[in-house]
Amino acid sequence: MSTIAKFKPGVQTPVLPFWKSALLMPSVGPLVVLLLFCLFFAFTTEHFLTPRNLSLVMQQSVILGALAIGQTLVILTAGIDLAAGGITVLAMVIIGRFALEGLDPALCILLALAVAIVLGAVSGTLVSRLRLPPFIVTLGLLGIVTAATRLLSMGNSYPIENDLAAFFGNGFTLSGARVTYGMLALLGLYAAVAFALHETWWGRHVYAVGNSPAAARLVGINVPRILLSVYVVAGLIYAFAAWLALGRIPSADPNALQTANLDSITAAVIGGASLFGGRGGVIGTLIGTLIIAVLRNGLTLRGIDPLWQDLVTGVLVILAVAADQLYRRRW
Amino acid sequence: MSTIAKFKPGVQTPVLPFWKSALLMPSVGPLVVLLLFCLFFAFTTEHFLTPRNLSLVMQQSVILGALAIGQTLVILTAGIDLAAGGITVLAMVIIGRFALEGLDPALCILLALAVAIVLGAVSGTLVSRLRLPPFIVTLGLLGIVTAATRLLSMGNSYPIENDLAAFFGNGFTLSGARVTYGMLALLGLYAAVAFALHETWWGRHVYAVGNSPAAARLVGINVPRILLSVYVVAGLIYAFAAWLALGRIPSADPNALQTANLDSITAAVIGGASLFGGRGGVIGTLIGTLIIAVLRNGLTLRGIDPLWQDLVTGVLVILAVAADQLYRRRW
Amino acid sequence: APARAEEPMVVGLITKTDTIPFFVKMREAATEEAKKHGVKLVASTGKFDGDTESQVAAIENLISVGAKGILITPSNSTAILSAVKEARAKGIVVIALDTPTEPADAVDATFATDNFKAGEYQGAYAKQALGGKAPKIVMLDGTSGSSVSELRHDGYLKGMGLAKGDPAILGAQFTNGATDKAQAAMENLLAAHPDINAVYSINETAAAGAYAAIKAAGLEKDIVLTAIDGGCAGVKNVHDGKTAATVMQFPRKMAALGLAAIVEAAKGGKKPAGFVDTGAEVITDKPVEGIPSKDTKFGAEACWG
Amino acid sequence: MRMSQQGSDPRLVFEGRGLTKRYGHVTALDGTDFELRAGEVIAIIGDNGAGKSTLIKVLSGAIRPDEGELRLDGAPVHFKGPLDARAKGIETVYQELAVAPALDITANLFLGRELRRKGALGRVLGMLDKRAMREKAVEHMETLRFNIPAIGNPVEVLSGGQRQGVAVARAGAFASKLVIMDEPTAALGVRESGQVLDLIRTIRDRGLPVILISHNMPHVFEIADRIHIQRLGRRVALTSPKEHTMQEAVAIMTGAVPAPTPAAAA
Amino acid sequence: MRMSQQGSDPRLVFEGRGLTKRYGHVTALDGTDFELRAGEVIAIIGDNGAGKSTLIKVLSGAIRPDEGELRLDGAPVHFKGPLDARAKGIETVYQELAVAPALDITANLFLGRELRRKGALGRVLGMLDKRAMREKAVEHMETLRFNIPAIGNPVEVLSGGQRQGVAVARAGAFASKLVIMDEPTAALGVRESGQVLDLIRTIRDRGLPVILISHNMPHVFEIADRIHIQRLGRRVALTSPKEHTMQEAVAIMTGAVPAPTPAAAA
Ligand SMILES: Nc1ncnc2c1ncn2[C@@H]1O[C@H](COP(=O)(O)OP(=O)(O)OP(=O)(O)O)[C@@H](O)[C@H]1O
Ligand SMILES: Nc1ncnc2c1ncn2[C@@H]1O[C@H](COP(=O)(O)OP(=O)(O)OP(=O)(O)O)[C@@H](O)[C@H]1O
Ligand SMILES: [Mg+2]
Ligand SMILES: [Mg+2]
Repeated sequence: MSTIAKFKPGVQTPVLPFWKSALLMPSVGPLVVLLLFCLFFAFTTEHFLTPRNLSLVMQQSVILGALAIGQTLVILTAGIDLAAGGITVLAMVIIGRFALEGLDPALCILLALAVAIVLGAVSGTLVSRLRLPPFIVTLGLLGIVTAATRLLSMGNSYPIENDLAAFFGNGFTLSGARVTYGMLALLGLYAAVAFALHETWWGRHVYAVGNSPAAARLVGINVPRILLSVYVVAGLIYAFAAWLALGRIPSADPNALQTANLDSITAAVIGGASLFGGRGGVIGTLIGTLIIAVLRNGLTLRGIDPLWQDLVTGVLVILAVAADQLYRRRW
Repeated sequence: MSTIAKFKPGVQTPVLPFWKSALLMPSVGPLVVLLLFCLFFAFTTEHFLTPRNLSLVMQQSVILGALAIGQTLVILTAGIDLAAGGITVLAMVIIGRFALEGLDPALCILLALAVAIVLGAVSGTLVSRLRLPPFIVTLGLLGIVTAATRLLSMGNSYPIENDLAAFFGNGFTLSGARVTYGMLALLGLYAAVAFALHETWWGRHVYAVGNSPAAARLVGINVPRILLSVYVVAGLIYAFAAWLALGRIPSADPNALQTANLDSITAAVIGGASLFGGRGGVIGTLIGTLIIAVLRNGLTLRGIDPLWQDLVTGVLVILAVAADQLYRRRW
Repeated sequence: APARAEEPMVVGLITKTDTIPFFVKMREAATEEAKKHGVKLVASTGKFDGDTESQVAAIENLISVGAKGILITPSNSTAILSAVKEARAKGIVVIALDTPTEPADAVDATFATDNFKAGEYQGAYAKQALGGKAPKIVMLDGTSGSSVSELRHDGYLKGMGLAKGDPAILGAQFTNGATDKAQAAMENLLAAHPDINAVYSINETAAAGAYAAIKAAGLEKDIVLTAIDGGCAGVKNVHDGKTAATVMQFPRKMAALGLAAIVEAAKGGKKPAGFVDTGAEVITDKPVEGIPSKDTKFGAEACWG
Repeated sequence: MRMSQQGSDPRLVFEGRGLTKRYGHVTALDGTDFELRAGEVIAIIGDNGAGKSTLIKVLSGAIRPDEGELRLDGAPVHFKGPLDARAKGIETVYQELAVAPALDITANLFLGRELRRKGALGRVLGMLDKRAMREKAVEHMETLRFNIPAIGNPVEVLSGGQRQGVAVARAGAFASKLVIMDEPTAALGVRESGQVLDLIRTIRDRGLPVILISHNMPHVFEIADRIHIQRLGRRVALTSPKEHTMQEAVAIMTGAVPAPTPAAAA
Repeated sequence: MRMSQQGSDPRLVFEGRGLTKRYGHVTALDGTDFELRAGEVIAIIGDNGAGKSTLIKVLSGAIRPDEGELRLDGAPVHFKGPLDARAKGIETVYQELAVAPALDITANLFLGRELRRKGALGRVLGMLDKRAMREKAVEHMETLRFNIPAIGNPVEVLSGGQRQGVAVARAGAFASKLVIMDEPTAALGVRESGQVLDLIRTIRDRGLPVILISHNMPHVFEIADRIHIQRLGRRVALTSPKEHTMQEAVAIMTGAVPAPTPAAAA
C-alpha cells in the first residue's frame, strides 16, 4: 500500500484497484446490510428463500419504492416531502373515481399525472421562489391534497376494474417466481432516475443545489429552476407510483399510504441519503426500500408477534445504519 | 438614517433604536402572524375572544407546547426527534398503570422521568458517539417505545384518579378565565429553557453545535457531550409533558399524541427554527404552538367542516410562514 | 428446509391496527384459543386504520407460510379481495372479523357485530334519553375515511332519526379515537355551541376525553354522552355516570369463534359460512323505554378490558 | 482631472457609477465608481471591509445594488443574478470560492458549464461527456502545475490552497469577456501564486481584461495596469504602478494620507 | 548535524516525531518531525498540499495521527480531540477559521471559553457574563484595530478579512501555553497583517511560543526565529532567517534545490 500511497507532485489520478473502488461506492454498505438480513432470514425461516416469496418481497416494494424515488430527489435538494403519500393517494383516487364514472382510463391516468405535476409545481414554486421551508410547504400541501382526496372520494374506495389502470399487476412467471410489469417498471424507473442523476447535467445541478445552494447560485446555476424541476419530477413520479399501486392493490383507497412519507424518508436515509442534501442517491434508496420490505416479510415469516415487530424493526433499522457507518469508516 | 449608516473605521456598536431592534427579533414575525389570526377570529366568531375560550386555547397548548420544547432543542442541534410523542405516551402509561396498581404516585412520576431520561440518553449516545442520523435513531427508538407502551398497556387506557398525577389540571379562575397550574408550568418551562439557551454557556454551545459542529469541535466544545445533554434534557421534558398531559386529559391513553411529532416540528418551524440547526429558539416555538392551537380552535368555532379544516390549516400555515419570511426581508 | 410433518398448523390473524384495545383483545382471545387447539397463530397488523397495503402483504406472507386459515378484519372491504381470492384458491379458509367484505361472499364467513347497528343503538338510546327535547348533537368521529367510523356515525344518525346534514348536527370532528384529541375537539365545539345536549363518540376512549371537556364546562347534567366498545374502563365510566350508555361488542368472541371454525374446517369438518352476528348490547344503568339494555353489573362481567 | 494618463485611450468595457449597497446600518458600498478598460488588468486594493468583495459581487451579479448603474460595453445592464453575468462571459473567483464540497474536482471545475455528449445524447438527454471533462480537468490543473491528489476526490478533502486552485482554474478556463478574481492567491504558496499571476497574464494576452482583488502589494504592483483604491465603501483613487509607489498606495488605502484627488468624481 | 546554531539552547516545548497521516491513497504526513522551543516563533512554510495544515491539526488535537508521537514539555501526550489540547493552553487559528456563522462576533470570540457570572449564578447555573464578554470583545478587536461593524453582528455577514480577524483575536486572547496560527493573514489587508504580526510579537513577549504557517515570505522572514520547511509530507529542512535567504528557502520548499541536509533525521 505505501508505494501507491506516496504523495507525488502534480495531478494524480486514482490508483485504487477496481474491487476496492467498487467497495467504496456509497450504496455498498446498505447492500451488504440487505444481504445480511436476507441470509439471516434464509437460515432461520423455511419459506424466505423460495422464488414465490422473493417475488412477493419485490411486489411489496413496488409502491413504496416508486414513491421513494420522488422523495429522494427532494431530499437531495436538502428538502423533505411530506406530501409524497398524499399526492399518490390523490392520483389513485382520481384514476379510480373517473374510471368508474366511465371516463377513458387513459385519460384518467393523464389527468392524474397532470394534477400531480401541477401540485409539484406549486410546492416547487413556493420553495424556490418564496424560499419557504420545504417542510412547511409540503405539510401545507398535504393538508390541501388530503382534503381534495376526501372531497373527491367522500370516503369511498373505488375498485379498479379496468385493464389499463391495473396494467402493472399483470406479469408472467419465471421459474416459479411471479414477475409483474410493476416490478419491471420500478426497476426501469430507478435506472432512468439514476441515469438522470449521474449522467446528465440536470443531475449534477441537483447535487450542487443540494450540497451548497450558495455556491450553485454563484457559479451560475439557475437554482430556482432546478428546485422547481425536482418538485415537478417528484410529482410526476408520485402519479406514476399511483398507477403502479393500482396494479398491485386493485382499489383506489383514499385511506392508503398514510405512513408512506415516513417510510420513504426512512428508505432514503437507510440507503445513505443525507437530510442535509447533496449526498446519497436513488440506488441506495432502492436498497433501503428492499431492506424495509425484507424485514417486514421476514419477521412475519418468523411469526414474530406484531407487538414485538415494531421493536425489532426499530432495533434492526438502527443496526443497519450503524453497520453502514462502521463499514464506511473501515474503508 | 444615512448619518448612522456611514461606515466608520474601528469597532462599531449597534446604533439601532430600541423599537427597531425589538422589531428585528426573530420571534416577532411569528408573533405578528399569531396576532393577525387572533384578530381575524375575534372579528369573525362570536366566542373567540371570551376569557373562557382564550383559556381553552392555552390549555390545549399545554401538552404540545411542552413536548415541542424538547423537539426544538433537538432541532437546534440539527436533529429531529421522531420519538418525542412516543416517549411522552410511554411516560403517561407508566404513571397511569403503576398508579392504578397502587404504587405511590410520586414514585410513578419519578419512574417515568427516569425512563424518559434513559431513553434520551440512549438516542443521545447513538447520535453523538456512533454519529448515526437522528432521524433513524429516533425512528428506531419510536418503534421500541411504541412496543413498550403496548406491552405495558395492552391497549387499555388508565384513568387518572390520583391528585398528584393530575395535579397540573388544578388551578384557579381569574376574571372568568380558568388558569391551570399546567399553563403556569408550561410558561415556567419556556422561561427556564429560554434562559438556559440564551443566558448560559450550555445554550451557547447548543447553538454552536447546531450551527457548525466542525467549528464547535475545533474550538474545543465537547460536541458529543452537548448532544447527549440535549437528548437527555429533551427526554426529561417529554416526561414532564406527560405529567402535564395527565393533568389535562383524564386518562393515560396509549393512543394519544399520534400527531405530536409532526405537530411539534411544525410548531418549531413556524416559530422560525431551521431544520438545519443553530437558528431559532423556544420562544418562537411557543408562538408556533399557539398559532396551531388558535387555528384549530378558531376553525371549529367558525364551524368549518372537518373535511375542509385540513385544507384551510394547510393554506394558513403556508401563509403564516410566508408572511414571516416577507416580514424578515422587509427589515 | 425439510418439510416437517409434525409442524403445528398455522392460522393467521390480521387486524387493522394494534393500537386500540378492541384489536388487542381480539388477538389475545385468538392466541388463547390457538393454544387450546394446539395451532400456531401468526398475527399481523396494519400500521393504521386503512392500511390495505400491509394487510395484502400479510395475506401474501401467510400464503407463503402455508397457513390453513386466515382471520382478517379488513381495513377496506374491497381492496384486499384479490389477495383473499388467491388465498382461497389455495384452499385457505378466510374469515372476516368485525368488518364485512363487499361482496360478503368474497370470504368464507363473517363473524362480526354490525357497526351500523351498534351506532343505531347508540343513537336510539340517546334519542330516548333526551326525552323529547330537540336534539342538538355533535359527533366525535374516528379517523377520516374509516369505514367503521362512517358506519357508526351513520347508524347513530339513523337511531336519532336524523338525516345527514340535519341542522340539529351542530358539529363534527375527527378524534382518531384518542382521548386528547376528543377532549380538545369537545372543548372547541362546546365553546362554539354551549347548548349541545347529545354527544356521539366513536369509542370509549374518545368519550372519556369528551366527558372531561363537558365536566370542565359544568354541563355533565345536560348532555347525553354515549359510546361504543365495551371495554372494562368504558363500562366503569357508565357505572360512574360519566357516560350515559355504551354499546358493547364482543371482539374476543369473534376471534375465538372464528379460530375454532377454522380449526374445525382444517380437521375435515364443516367449512364455516355466512354471517355470524356476535351481538351488541347496550350497557346502561339508566335504561330507557324501547331499548333493550343490560346494566353495568352484566357489563363488568362481560367487558373485555 | 483624470489620474491615469493612458486613462482614456482603450475603450471602457465595464463601468459602474454611484454604486451603493447598504446592509442594515452598515454601508458596504457608498456610491462607488468603477471602470475597466479593454485589455487591462485592474487591481482593487483596500483595507478589510472596504467593500471590495461587495463591489465585485455587484459586478458579477451576485448582489443587486441599492443604487447606481452598470454599463457593459457602454450599454446599461441589470444583472438579476450571477447567471446573467455569466451569460455575458464574465467569470468570477469569489473570495468564498463557491465550490460544492461534496462534488469532485472535475464536477466543480465544470459546474454550470458541463460538457455534453455530442449528438442527440447530449442535446436531448443532456448527457454529460464525463471523459472529456475529466481529461480537460487534468489539463487545466496541470497548467496551474498544482499538487492535486486524485482528480476524482471531493473538493472538501483538498487543502485550502488546492481548493482555491480549483476555483481559479475554473474562471480561467471559461471566461470569454472578462475575469474577476477576489483574492485568488490568498491561500496559495509562493510557486502557486506565481502560476496564478502567469494565468492572469495569459488571460490578458487572450485579450480579456481582468479585475484582481489582492492584499499582496508586490503582486499588485507586478501585474496591474491600473489600481483602484477602495476605502470605506468608495473609490478614493484610481492610479497605476507608474504613478504611485507601493508605500504611497498603501498610505492612501489606509487613510494615512488623503487621496490625491477626489477620484470619486473622476 | 543540527541546522540551527541556537537550536539546542532553549528547552523543547513541543515535539513531534515520525508523524504520519494517511487519507486513503494520499499520504498527507509522511513521518514528519516537528519541534518548538520555548519563547520562539517558528514558521512552517511549504507548497500547497505539503501537509502543513495536517501537521498543525495533529499538534492541536484536531486529527489523530496514524503513527508518531507527540511530547509536550518532554512528556508524551495523546490528544483525543481539540479539547485536550486546549485544556493544555494551546490555542489555534485554523485555516478554515472554525467560527459559527450564525453566532455574533462576541459569541465567537468566547466560544468554548465563555465568561460566567461571578458567584452561584455562574458556577451553578452556568450563567454567562454577557456584559463582560461584550466589553472584552470590543477591547480585543480594538487592539487589532480592525474595522468591524456592530460587534453584535453574526459572523456570516463579515468580510473575509474581518472574519479572520475574529479567529486571530480569539487565539491571541486565550492562549496560555502556545499559539498555532494557520495562515492568519491570508485574507488580511496590509495594515491588518501588520497588526497581526504585532500581535504575534506581543504573544512571544508574553513568553509563549508561536507556530505560524504562512505563504507570505516577507512576513515569515520578518518575524520567525526558525523556519520549518515542509515538503511532500515531511520536514525537509529546519532553518532560520539568518541561515538562508528568502530565495533559498523558497527553492528548498519547492524542491528546486535539494534540502541542505536530511533534516528529517535531525
Ligand atoms: N480529509 C482528507 N481526506 C483526503 N485527503 C486529505 C484530507 N485532508 C487533507 N488531505 C490531503 O492531504 C494533503 C495535505 O493537506 P494539507 O491541508 O495539510 O495541506 P497544506 O500544506 O495545509 O496546504 P495549503 O497550503 O494549501 O493549505 C493534500 O493533498 C490534501 O488533499
Ligand atoms: N450580508 C451582509 N450583511 C451585513 N453586512 C455585510 C454583509 N456583507 C458584507 N457586509 C459588510 O460590508 C462591509 C464590506 O464587506 P466586503 O466583504 O465587501 O469587504 P472586503 O473589502 O471584501 O473585505 P476583505 O478584504 O476583508 O475581504 C463589511 O463591513 C461587512 O461586514
Ligand atoms: Mg473581500
Ligand atoms: Mg493548509
